[in-house]
Amino acid sequence: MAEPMKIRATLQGDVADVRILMLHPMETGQRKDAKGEIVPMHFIQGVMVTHNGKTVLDTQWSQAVSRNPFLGLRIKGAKAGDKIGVTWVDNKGDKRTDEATVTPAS
Amino acid sequence: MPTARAGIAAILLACLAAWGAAPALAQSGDPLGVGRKMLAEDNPGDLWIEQGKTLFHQKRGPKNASLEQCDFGLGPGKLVGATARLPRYFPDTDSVQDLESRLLTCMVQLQGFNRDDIVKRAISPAGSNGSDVEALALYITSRSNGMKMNVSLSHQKEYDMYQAGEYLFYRRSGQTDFACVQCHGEANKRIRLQDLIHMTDQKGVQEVVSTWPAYRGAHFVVRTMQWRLYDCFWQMRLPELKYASDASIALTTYLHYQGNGAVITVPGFKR
Amino acid sequence: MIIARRTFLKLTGGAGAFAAAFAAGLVSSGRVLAANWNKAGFESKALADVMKSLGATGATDSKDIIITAPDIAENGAVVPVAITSRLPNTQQISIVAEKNPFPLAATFDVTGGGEGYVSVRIKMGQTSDVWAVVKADGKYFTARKEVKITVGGCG
Amino acid sequence: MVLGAPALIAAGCATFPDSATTQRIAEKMVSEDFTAPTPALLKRLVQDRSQQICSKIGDARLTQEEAAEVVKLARASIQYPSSGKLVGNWKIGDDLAHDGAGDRIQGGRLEKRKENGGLCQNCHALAPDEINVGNVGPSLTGYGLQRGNSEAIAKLTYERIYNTWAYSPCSNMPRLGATRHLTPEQITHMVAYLLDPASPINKR
Repeated sequence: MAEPMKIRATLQGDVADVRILMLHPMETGQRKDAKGEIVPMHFIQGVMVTHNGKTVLDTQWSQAVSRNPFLGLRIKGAKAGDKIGVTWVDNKGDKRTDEATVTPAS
Repeated sequence: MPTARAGIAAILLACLAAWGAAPALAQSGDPLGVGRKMLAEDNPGDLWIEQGKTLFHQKRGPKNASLEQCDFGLGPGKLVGATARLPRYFPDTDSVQDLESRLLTCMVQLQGFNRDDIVKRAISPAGSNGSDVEALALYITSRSNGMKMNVSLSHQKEYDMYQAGEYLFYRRSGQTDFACVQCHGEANKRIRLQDLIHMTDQKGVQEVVSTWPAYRGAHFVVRTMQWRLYDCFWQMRLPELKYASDASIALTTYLHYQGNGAVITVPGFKR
Repeated sequence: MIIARRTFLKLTGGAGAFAAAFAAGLVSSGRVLAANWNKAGFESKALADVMKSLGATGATDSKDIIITAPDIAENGAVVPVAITSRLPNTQQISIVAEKNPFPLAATFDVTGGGEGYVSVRIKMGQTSDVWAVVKADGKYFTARKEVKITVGGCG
Repeated sequence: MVLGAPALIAAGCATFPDSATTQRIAEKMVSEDFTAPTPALLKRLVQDRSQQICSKIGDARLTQEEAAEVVKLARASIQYPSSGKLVGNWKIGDDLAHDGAGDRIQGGRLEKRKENGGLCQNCHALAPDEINVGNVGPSLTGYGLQRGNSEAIAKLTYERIYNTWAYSPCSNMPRLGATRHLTPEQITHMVAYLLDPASPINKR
C-alpha cells in the first residue's frame, strides 16, 4: 500500500522550491529478509511533477535511488497558491499521486 | 579520572608532537558536512508523523480503544508539551516513566494489548516500515516541537532515578571496560567517522535530548531513545538492556534533566 | 557498528546483486510501466555504454554544471547529490555513479518552467566519480565529482 | 559549560539520596534490567575491583592510593604468549586493527566468531591515508617510526595493549588482554602491526 508523500513547495522570488519525500522500499531484489528469503525487486521507476497541471519534470529512476526517496526541484514562474502535483509509478505498477500548494516564503 | 585521562594524553601527545601527526580530516575542513546538511534538510522521518497520528486516534487492540485517554502527565490526551517534561513520576503506576514506558502502560491498560508482544516488536528491524511504538513516540514527541525540555525532580522517585542514571552513566563494566562516559565525556570525539556527542557538556546533552525520536539513515526507520540506549549497551558488549526498564529510564532521566532548556526538534536525523 | 554495515550491504547489494536483480526482475517481468524508461541505459555496466544510451557520446566538460555532493559520504546507501545546470535551455539531467555495477542512477527530463536543478539521494557501492550528464539546447555536457564512500558505523 | 550536580535539587522537597542509597538502587537495576542468553554472559555486568575504582562520577578524582592499586592489579594481570614471542605477523594485526566485531549480544544471541576484532580503528588514527578512523584515543600513525622496534618497545607495546591500566590507570582504553577480549597471540600481531617498518601504519 502506497503511503502519502510529503511535499513542500516554497516560493523564493518567482521560483518554487519543491521538496518531495516518498515512502518506498526501493528494493534491489537482492536483500534477504529475516527468514533468509530474497525480497523481490521493488522500486520507483518514474516520478512526474506538474505545475498547475503542466509537466515540469519527468524522471526515470533505477533501483540505485535510495530507500524512502527524496526529490528536490525548482519551478520558474510560480505564484503562491499554485498547485504542484506529484505522481510516482513503481515496477510493480503501484502508483501514488499527491498534491501540494505553493506557499510564500516564511 | 580526568587526571588519569590527562595522564595518558600527555604521554602520547609528547611523542606525537615531535613530528606533528595531524589526522586527515583536520586538514580538509568538513568533508562530511555538506552531506549531513543535505540529508537533514529533508528528513524522511517526517513521513512517520502522520502514521503515528493515525495510530494514536485509531481504535485498536482487544479493547478497541484509541490512545486519546492516555495521560502523559498533563492530563488525558494532552500531548502538547507533555514529552518536554518526561520522564516524570506517575501516581497511577507509582513509578517514574519515560515516553515509551508510559506509552506501553496505555497500550496495555487502555487498548488491552499484551505487553510482551508490544515490547518484542517495539524496535523494528532495519529496512522495515518501522513499529507502531516508533511512529507513536515520534508523533507524540512532535507535538512538543519548539518547546523547551523541562524535566523536574520534585518527587523522591524522580531524584532517585536521576541519581541512579548518573551512577550508570559512569559505571564501567564488561570486556571493553566501558561506561557511557568513555565515549561521551569529551568534546570533538569520533568513533571512526561518527561524531560522539559530548554529554557531560550542556550543549552536547541538549542535542541528545531534543532530537529523539530520529530517522536513522542507515536503518531507514525512525529510532527512539530506548533504541539508542539499547544499541550502546550492545556495542559495549554488555547484556541486552530491557525495553522500558528502570535502568533505561534512569539514564534518560539523567540526560533529559541535564538537557533542560533544549528546544525539542523531532524527528532528528542521524547518519 | 556491524548492524549498520550489514544493513548497508543488504540494501545496496553488490555487483552480483544488481545483475541478479535485473536478470530476475526487470528484464523478465515485462511490467515496466514508465514508457520512456531507458532500459538500455539502466542495464549498462560501463560509463561509455550509459553515454551511448543517452546519445551523449562525445559530450564536453562544462563549468556551468555544478554537482553538490559530500566529499565523503558516511552512508553509501544514502548519498545526497544535487545537480545545478546554468546552461541555457537545459532539457535533461542524468546522474551516473561510475563505479556502481549499473552506473546510471537517474534521468530527469526538464520541461515547461522546470529549472536546471534536481536533488536526489542515491546508493553507491564504493568510492567513485559521480557524473552529471546534461542535455542543453540539443547538445550534451558533463561534469564530475569524486565521492568517497566509507561504511560508517562504530563496530 | 560543564555540568555539575543538579543545583536545583535544593529547591525541591525531596531529599538527595546518599551515594550508598544511589548505589543500591542502581545496582538493583543492573541486576534486573538486562538479559543475556546465559548466566555467564550476564556476569559481564559484574564489576571487578579495578572497574569499581575507575567508575568515578563526575569530577571525582582518582586518589593516589586508588591509582596505585589499579596499576598493581593491572601489572599482575599481564600474561605473555606461551611462545614467548611478543612480535607476531603485522598483516594479521592490520586486519585485527580494522575489525570491530565479535562478542556482542543481540536478540538473545551471542555474536560468536573464532576470535574478536581488535577495535583499534574505532578510536585511533592508523595508516596515514585512512579516513574512516576515530579519535577517542591518540593517533597511532607512525607509531613504530617514532619508537623503533627494540625488544623493550615491543614489551611495552604488548603490555599497553594487554592492560593499559598498568601505565595509565583508569584510562578510557579497554584492557584488551586482561578482560579476555583478545588473546595474547592476537596482541602479538597488533604489536607487529604497530612496530614493523613494513606495516602501513609506518608508511611515510
